[in-house]
Amino acid sequence: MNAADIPILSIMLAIPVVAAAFCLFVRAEKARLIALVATLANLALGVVLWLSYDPAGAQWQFTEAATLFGPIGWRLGIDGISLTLIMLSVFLMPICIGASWTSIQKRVGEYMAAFLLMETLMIGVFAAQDLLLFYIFFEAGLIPMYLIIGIWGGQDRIYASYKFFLYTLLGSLVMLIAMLWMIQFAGTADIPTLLNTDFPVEAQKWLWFAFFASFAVKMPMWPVHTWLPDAHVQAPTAGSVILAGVLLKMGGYGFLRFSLPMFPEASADFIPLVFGLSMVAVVYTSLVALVQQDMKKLIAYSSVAHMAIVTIGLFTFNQQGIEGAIIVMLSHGLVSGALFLCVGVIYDRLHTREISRYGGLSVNMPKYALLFMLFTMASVGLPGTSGFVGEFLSLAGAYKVSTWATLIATTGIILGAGYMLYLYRRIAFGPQVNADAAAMSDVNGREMWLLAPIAVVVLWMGVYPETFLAPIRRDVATIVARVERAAPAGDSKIKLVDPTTAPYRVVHGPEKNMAEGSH
Amino acid sequence: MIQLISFYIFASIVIAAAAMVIFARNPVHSVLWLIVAFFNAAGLMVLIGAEFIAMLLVIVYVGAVAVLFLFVVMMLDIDFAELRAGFVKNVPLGILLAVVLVAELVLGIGAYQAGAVKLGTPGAGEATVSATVPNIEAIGGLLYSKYVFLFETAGLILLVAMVGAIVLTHRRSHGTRGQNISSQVQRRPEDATRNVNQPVGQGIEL
Amino acid sequence: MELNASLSLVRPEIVLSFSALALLLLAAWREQAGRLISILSVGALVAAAAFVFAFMAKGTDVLAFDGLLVNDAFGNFAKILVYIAAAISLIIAPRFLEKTGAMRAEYPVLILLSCIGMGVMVSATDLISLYIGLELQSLSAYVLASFARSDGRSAEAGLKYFVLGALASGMLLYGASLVYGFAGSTSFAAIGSAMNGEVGLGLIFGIVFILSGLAFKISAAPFHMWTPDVYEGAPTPVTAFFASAPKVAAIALTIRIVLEAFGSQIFVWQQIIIAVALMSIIIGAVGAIGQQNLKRLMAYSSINNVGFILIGLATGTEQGIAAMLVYLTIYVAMTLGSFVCLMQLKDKDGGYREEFADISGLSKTRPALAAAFAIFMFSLAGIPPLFGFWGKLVVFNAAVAAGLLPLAVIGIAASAIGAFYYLKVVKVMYFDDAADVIAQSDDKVLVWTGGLLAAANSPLGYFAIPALGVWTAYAARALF
Amino acid sequence: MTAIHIIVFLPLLAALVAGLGQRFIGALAAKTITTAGLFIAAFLSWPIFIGFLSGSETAYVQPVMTWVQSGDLTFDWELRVDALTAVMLVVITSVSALVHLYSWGYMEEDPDQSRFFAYLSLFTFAMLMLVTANNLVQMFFGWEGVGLASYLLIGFWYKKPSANAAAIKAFVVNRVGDLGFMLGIFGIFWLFGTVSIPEILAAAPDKVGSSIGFLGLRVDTMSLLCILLFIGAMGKSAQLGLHTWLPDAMEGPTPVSALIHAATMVTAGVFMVCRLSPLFETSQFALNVVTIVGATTAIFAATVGLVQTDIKRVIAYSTCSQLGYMFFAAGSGAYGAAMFHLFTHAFFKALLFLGAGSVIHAMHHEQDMRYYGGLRKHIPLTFWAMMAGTLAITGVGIVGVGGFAGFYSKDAIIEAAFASGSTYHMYGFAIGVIAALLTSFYSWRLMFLTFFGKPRWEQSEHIQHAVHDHGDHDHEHDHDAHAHATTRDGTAGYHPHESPWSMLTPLALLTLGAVFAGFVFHNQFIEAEAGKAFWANSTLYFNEHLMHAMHEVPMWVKLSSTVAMLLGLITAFSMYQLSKDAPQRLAATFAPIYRFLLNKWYFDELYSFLFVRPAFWFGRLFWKQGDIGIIDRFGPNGSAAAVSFGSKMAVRMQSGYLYTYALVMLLGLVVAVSWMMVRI
Amino acid sequence: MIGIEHYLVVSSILFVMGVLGIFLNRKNVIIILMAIELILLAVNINLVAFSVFLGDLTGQIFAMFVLTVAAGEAAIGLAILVIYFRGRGTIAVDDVNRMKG
Repeated sequence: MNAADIPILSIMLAIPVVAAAFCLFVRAEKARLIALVATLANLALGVVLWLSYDPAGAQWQFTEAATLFGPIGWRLGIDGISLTLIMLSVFLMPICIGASWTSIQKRVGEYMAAFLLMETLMIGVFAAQDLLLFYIFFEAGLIPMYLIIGIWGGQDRIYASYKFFLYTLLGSLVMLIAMLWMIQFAGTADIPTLLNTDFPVEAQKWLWFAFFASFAVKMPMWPVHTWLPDAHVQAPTAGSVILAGVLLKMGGYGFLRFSLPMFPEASADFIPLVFGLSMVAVVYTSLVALVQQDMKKLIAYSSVAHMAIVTIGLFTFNQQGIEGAIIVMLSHGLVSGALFLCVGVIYDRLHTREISRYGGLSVNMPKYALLFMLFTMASVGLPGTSGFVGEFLSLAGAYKVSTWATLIATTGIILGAGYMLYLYRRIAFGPQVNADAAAMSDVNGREMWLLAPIAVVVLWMGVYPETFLAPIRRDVATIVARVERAAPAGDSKIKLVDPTTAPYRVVHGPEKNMAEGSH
Repeated sequence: MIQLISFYIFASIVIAAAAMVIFARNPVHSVLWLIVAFFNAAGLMVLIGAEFIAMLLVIVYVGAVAVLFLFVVMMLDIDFAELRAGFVKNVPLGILLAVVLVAELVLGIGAYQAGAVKLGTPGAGEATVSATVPNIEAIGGLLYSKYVFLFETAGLILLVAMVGAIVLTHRRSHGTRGQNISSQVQRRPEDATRNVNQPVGQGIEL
Repeated sequence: MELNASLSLVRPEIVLSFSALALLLLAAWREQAGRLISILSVGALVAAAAFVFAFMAKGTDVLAFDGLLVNDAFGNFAKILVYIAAAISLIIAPRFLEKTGAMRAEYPVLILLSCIGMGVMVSATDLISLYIGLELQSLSAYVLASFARSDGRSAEAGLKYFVLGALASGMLLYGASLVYGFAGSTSFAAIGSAMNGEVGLGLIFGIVFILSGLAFKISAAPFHMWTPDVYEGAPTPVTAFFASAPKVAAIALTIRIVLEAFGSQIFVWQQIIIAVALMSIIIGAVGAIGQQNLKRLMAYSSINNVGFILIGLATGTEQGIAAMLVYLTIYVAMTLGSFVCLMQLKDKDGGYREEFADISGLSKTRPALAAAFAIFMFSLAGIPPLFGFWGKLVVFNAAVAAGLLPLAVIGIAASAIGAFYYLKVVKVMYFDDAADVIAQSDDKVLVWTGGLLAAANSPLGYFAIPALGVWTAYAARALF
Repeated sequence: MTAIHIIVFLPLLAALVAGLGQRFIGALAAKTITTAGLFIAAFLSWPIFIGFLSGSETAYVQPVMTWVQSGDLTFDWELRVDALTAVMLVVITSVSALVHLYSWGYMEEDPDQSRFFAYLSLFTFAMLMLVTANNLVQMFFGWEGVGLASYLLIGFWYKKPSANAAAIKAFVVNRVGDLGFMLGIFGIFWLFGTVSIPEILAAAPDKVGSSIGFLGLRVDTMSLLCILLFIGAMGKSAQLGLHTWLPDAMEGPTPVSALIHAATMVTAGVFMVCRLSPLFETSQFALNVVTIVGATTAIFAATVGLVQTDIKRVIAYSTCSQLGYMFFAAGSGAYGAAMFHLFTHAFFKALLFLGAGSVIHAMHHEQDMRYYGGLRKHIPLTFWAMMAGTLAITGVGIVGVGGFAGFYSKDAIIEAAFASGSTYHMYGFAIGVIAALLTSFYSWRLMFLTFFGKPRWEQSEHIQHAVHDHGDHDHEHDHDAHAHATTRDGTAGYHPHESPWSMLTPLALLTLGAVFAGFVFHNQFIEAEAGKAFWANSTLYFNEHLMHAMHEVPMWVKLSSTVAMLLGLITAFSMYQLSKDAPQRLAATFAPIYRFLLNKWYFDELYSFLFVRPAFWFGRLFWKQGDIGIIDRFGPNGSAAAVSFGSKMAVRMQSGYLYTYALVMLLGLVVAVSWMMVRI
Repeated sequence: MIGIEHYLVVSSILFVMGVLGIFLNRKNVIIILMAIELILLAVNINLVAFSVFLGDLTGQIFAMFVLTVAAGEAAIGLAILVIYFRGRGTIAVDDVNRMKG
């Protein structure tokens, strides 16, 4: 494998950092260009990564190990799950840069630098094979995001940035303690080793809770979700895209990488908790989304609902549920990112996120309406789009564990259709009541370049998800095998009857028809 | 017995004087009460045979510290009439804490009854009190051998005190006349005098 | 032990003593020699550090003066840290003091004398040397605090510091007298052996009193009350000094006495340390939130950080002590860096500013300064990838390893409160509108020092982890 | 690349070209491409159908592409062709092709017509995917795809708020059904480990009689699964409870109503039940439910249809009612009959809708029948087409001789219900007959109101607009005379014109279907032997014994529907032709019932009360009281307040006074000392 | 017979009175400085008493150092007091609160 010889992951981590350093010292136009080139270069490397990844090869590929930082091993490596999420990150980054091309006019260099740092940290989170390294990347993302919301955000950006920072910080600090305990226990911070370490069942519960505190906030799960609407509403468009697109996925990734395989028994014990919260989240946040007047808030609440499907999928302990959850994460990353971009497109023109200020945009912005419709439908989970595959698989997996959870979570498809179509109706349909909204121009070439690639991938993922399932299949199977010993029984226990004593009419096939016809 | 009586006399005076230090309205009185307290404390020390330390206490404290206090009290132009003894609002809490602390110290250490205090056992060494060597000689011997470094360091502390006191309070007084020895010594006749041959009746230029 | 041999073990102190005396003479000889003497003092500190290096304790500890002092790796590590911190405080000071009219040659001399005291403190193995070192350092500090004598705040700071410091000294001494009486000796080793087994309340009271006095010196709650006022009132370079070198020395001293003298009474002192640590963390964090003055903020920050450092001590393990030393080292860099930033806050008339309102929107007018300040703040908050995170991490790691999980959890949760006010600084600099009161800096020394310290606190600092890990582990081992 | 690939994917291609490329190729090209695509698909479909009819074709599956493979859950894109598919293929492609053609005329003046055609083709693709699905998930894909197309087409005139509301309602109500469908799929996957239809059907009998846990209850496995799936069918096929979207869907352009909401999409539920008939056969309980729901829908929709005044709504309720027929046929085990009725219904109902569209077109988009009247002379071709459709739907025919399409299919259903014999099915039978009467009544009522009698056009705002515009431009000079004419003959001076050929050709072709489809195809669909041969090539469970039994029902049963039809006709005639004020009197006499029916049994109000308003109320509650009032208040904001309170206390303690500081130090000391006293 | 306990009691009372002197006094900083001297006196009594009763001279050495430092402390304290007085014109404890919070 030629790609294994060069430390491709380190290079992917280094490129944005170097570019960020340059961005700080050049003028706005140059900074934009540098950022775009750097992110595209990373995307190109991501494609190389994707192409060189061997789904049938070793579990951990592109591994690197160095002892630069003493106890923090610079150990990198990816499996299929990491690969897909890294791809998501590098795919969304150029789009974010593009989305900020004209809308960000103040302190461009710093803005680009913040985003580039964000990229490094995101890739780092997904590529780290050392527990402490993971934590550093995981937590460090708070700083650039805090600055992005705080400096380039909207009216209430200060409150939102604080809320974002402290909420997520508080969540993950407890996790750090748990990580330290684990390192003590296992004698190593090496994630692959820890994945195969059996922690005492009693300890698992506390460890699980500590990790849960962090990931639940990050996801975000009900009731620790309230930072998300604020952060989304106040963040600049690209910030929302990254937040919804990748940062929320870190929570899911964490559950998948740590909670499940490291603490199988505890995970199984807490299924009722996870499912309960997720069920509440689906219904609760969907209903809240229904009454929102602010576009971004609505999409933010919808994110909470979608992430609840992810948590349900993850804790099904079976292949479908977990693969579905991953696909939902990818899909939601793309779709909600795209929806935020759609909001950004009209926000850039009218500078308001209030739904009632728009209306009838299909008339003057048909291309926009079409793309928005596509993403709306993907968000709703229409088959053929990425949203469906993930939701279907997660819920199919969930059915094996709990019919109640499946039923409640599946009502999300009704409510989701309700609030998304209601949103779409108020923005794109109806009479053109606002003259300024009616005078807006359709998406321009740049915006098309941002949205069209996402649209293509969304459809691709919906029609041929094999591309995305193939790399993760083996790794999910590994996790499933690991947690199998604690897998829940499910509530659909079937009781077969002896056919000879069956009190029911047994009808099947032609011969049965004969039998019945004879009397 | 006489020792015990002396002890009680000294002790009660020490405590009373300490109380007066705190409660006296006039700071000058406080300083004087402080001196009383020191004297009696020295007496307490003499009672158990630490005569050198007792003398040192009197010399250093009464001779130096108390005088310094007195000096500063006098120097600072304070309107003593204003300095009535007021009490802060947390007095009850403070006094309660103080009483609790005393009680705990006394009870905790076991000093409320004779013989209850169990002291440590000092290791045998140069510091052991010897019947043959006088107190002052023994201390001197130790001070200049084992404790010589600390002794020097204590000197540095005094240096700091000196430097500090000077650096803080010394004012270069511009308005007053001072004597600059160096310039006086360096003065040459050429700088200061001028020979003139003044015509009569024209007066001199000053 | 031969006197000469003993003296050879206190070479750094001797070097500093003679330098101090010589410089004092020089100061008396030449007027306005403050800057020169500062530079020479730095030289003296470097020389002293070089002596420490050159005669680094290897292997076994060497006792000097019949057990009054010790020359061991722990003391050496602390001394070097103290000298470095003091040197930096000296380097950054002259221009500030000149501007505020407080520059006098005695300033560097007092710092040198204070360093002698600190040297004695960190290598003290006897209550008497402990006391002498402590007082030498403290008396210098009292003078330094009120050094800007024309500034009313400075005098008030000096007064408060002095009064409360003396009270704390009194407590410490009272404790020392109790320990002496009930252990029969002032030597740590002898006290340590007396502490074995069942001990009376007398000794325990002694421990409590001594720890209270030391808690004052390291400004740990509830003996922290002087800190905000003194930090605010003292001239900024002095505050920077207070926040770094004496803190290192006092903490090192605390570590040594706790482990060597009280070591076997862990049940007693651990409770106190834990309580003090948690109170410091919480009071430091909570108190900082309401502040408008940046120096006061730094004071609360130092209280807060001391809490974290004490967590390491609470473990009582070798790992915990090594973690404390790591944290201390990083903390010195963070706090000195913050003060360097503070000292660059000058308005156009050359006056020094230290209020929140003054740094509003600083990132627009002085981006590099704001960035450096932000790095220090995030680092103090312990947010990765900044180096401050590493300090917190090792301390909590030690706590976890020692089984102090509740302490670790509470402590780390409280650190989120702490993050709040560090964030506030960043928020004011980055999110608020520019107040535009801060002029461009003209002080290259500050810029370079600040830059270097910022680099040390940035993720680049992680490259120092292996070396730091080795040294601190080595130093900590000396105590066990 | 086989014919089936072309049939399925050509519409998609056409839709993409027309939809995405409309700006480049123009409306005419878009229309041509989509319409041509559909005609090609239709021409390719008929040979397949005929092949199955003649027995020369056998069922096969054409793989397309892998879709999802997740653990043991695998489903691919594949096209299943069997007799059942073939029936649907011809129905879909033919009606769709005709509707495309019809739309050339109907949508002529619409500026967005290429979008319309793209939507139509997209719909056709989705529907074809549904009927060719070999696994439940692909069926669900088509299911949702048609839902999307339906949503888009109902809301085609997106500036109309009512259209938007109707579109959302259609989508959301369908989603309620989909909830059941999805749960059904999950359950099936859990139980059988597969979602492939043939595999499920093969494995189903083994699970008969087993019980399974669901929501904490223990239920009969097969009943549960069938009913969950049936809930999906109910949504799509607008069965009672989930029917509310269908009448509102008439907000869409009329061709859409014809294609989607009459001929194809709404029958997807019936198709699904038939496709999975062996599964349904394993649960008598489920079949009973299907019967009861179907029958109740049939009677419910028919009663509501009696009093509607909007011509399209009448037909919509009629559709609803006919779908009910199909379901109770399926519930009775007469899947062949259900499919047969589906087949014939497609033709005559499409015909009726397109005819209605023609009327509406002629009447300048007036849809209220009260403002029609006497149109027979003005648009005779439309009239005859509508007449054929009405004859077909009311089931005109003579037992033993022959009749219109509906005669064969509807009678078969009623007879099958009777022949099945159980209580539930007798209920179906009874309802079927009564519904037939009602069907006859409202169908004829529609005919009488529209085509007979005097014109009542002048009350229509639409007509007035039309006339007014017309007058402004051309007849300003004789405005008075014009007004005079209005008062005299009720025409308001308006002159309806027959529709263009592009609209009439589809009418003509569908008329053929409405007249002959029953006669031509009834053998293969419902006759015992021919049917068995035909359906053997499909998954449909053909109960030939029931079919035999159907023929042996008493004569009164066979006649009953005809009699019912005649009664309906007579009543309608007497009410709307003979006695002009009978309807008003009747409405006044039975005012409560009339209002009840007029308000569609108050379903919309009930749902609004039960679901819609609570949803918004709860949404607001959760947001304002939950998120802001509780979570934020006690969570982040609460802790922030607590911290800042603590900060205030700390600051207050830091009073600046020496004695406070000393006191705190002493306090610390004393507490520590006391603690030691107590602890040791 | 005088026992060590006698001295301990005296010294503890003296110590606490010194502490009390620090925070009971509101008007005069000089009194506070004297209170500090009282505390040191208490310590010295303790040290000397222990020294004697232990038969170990270290305590007296210690006391000497304390004495020395006390002198230095007093000097510096008074110096600070003087500059404070110069700046403010008062030495009332109540006024020493320009910095707080």
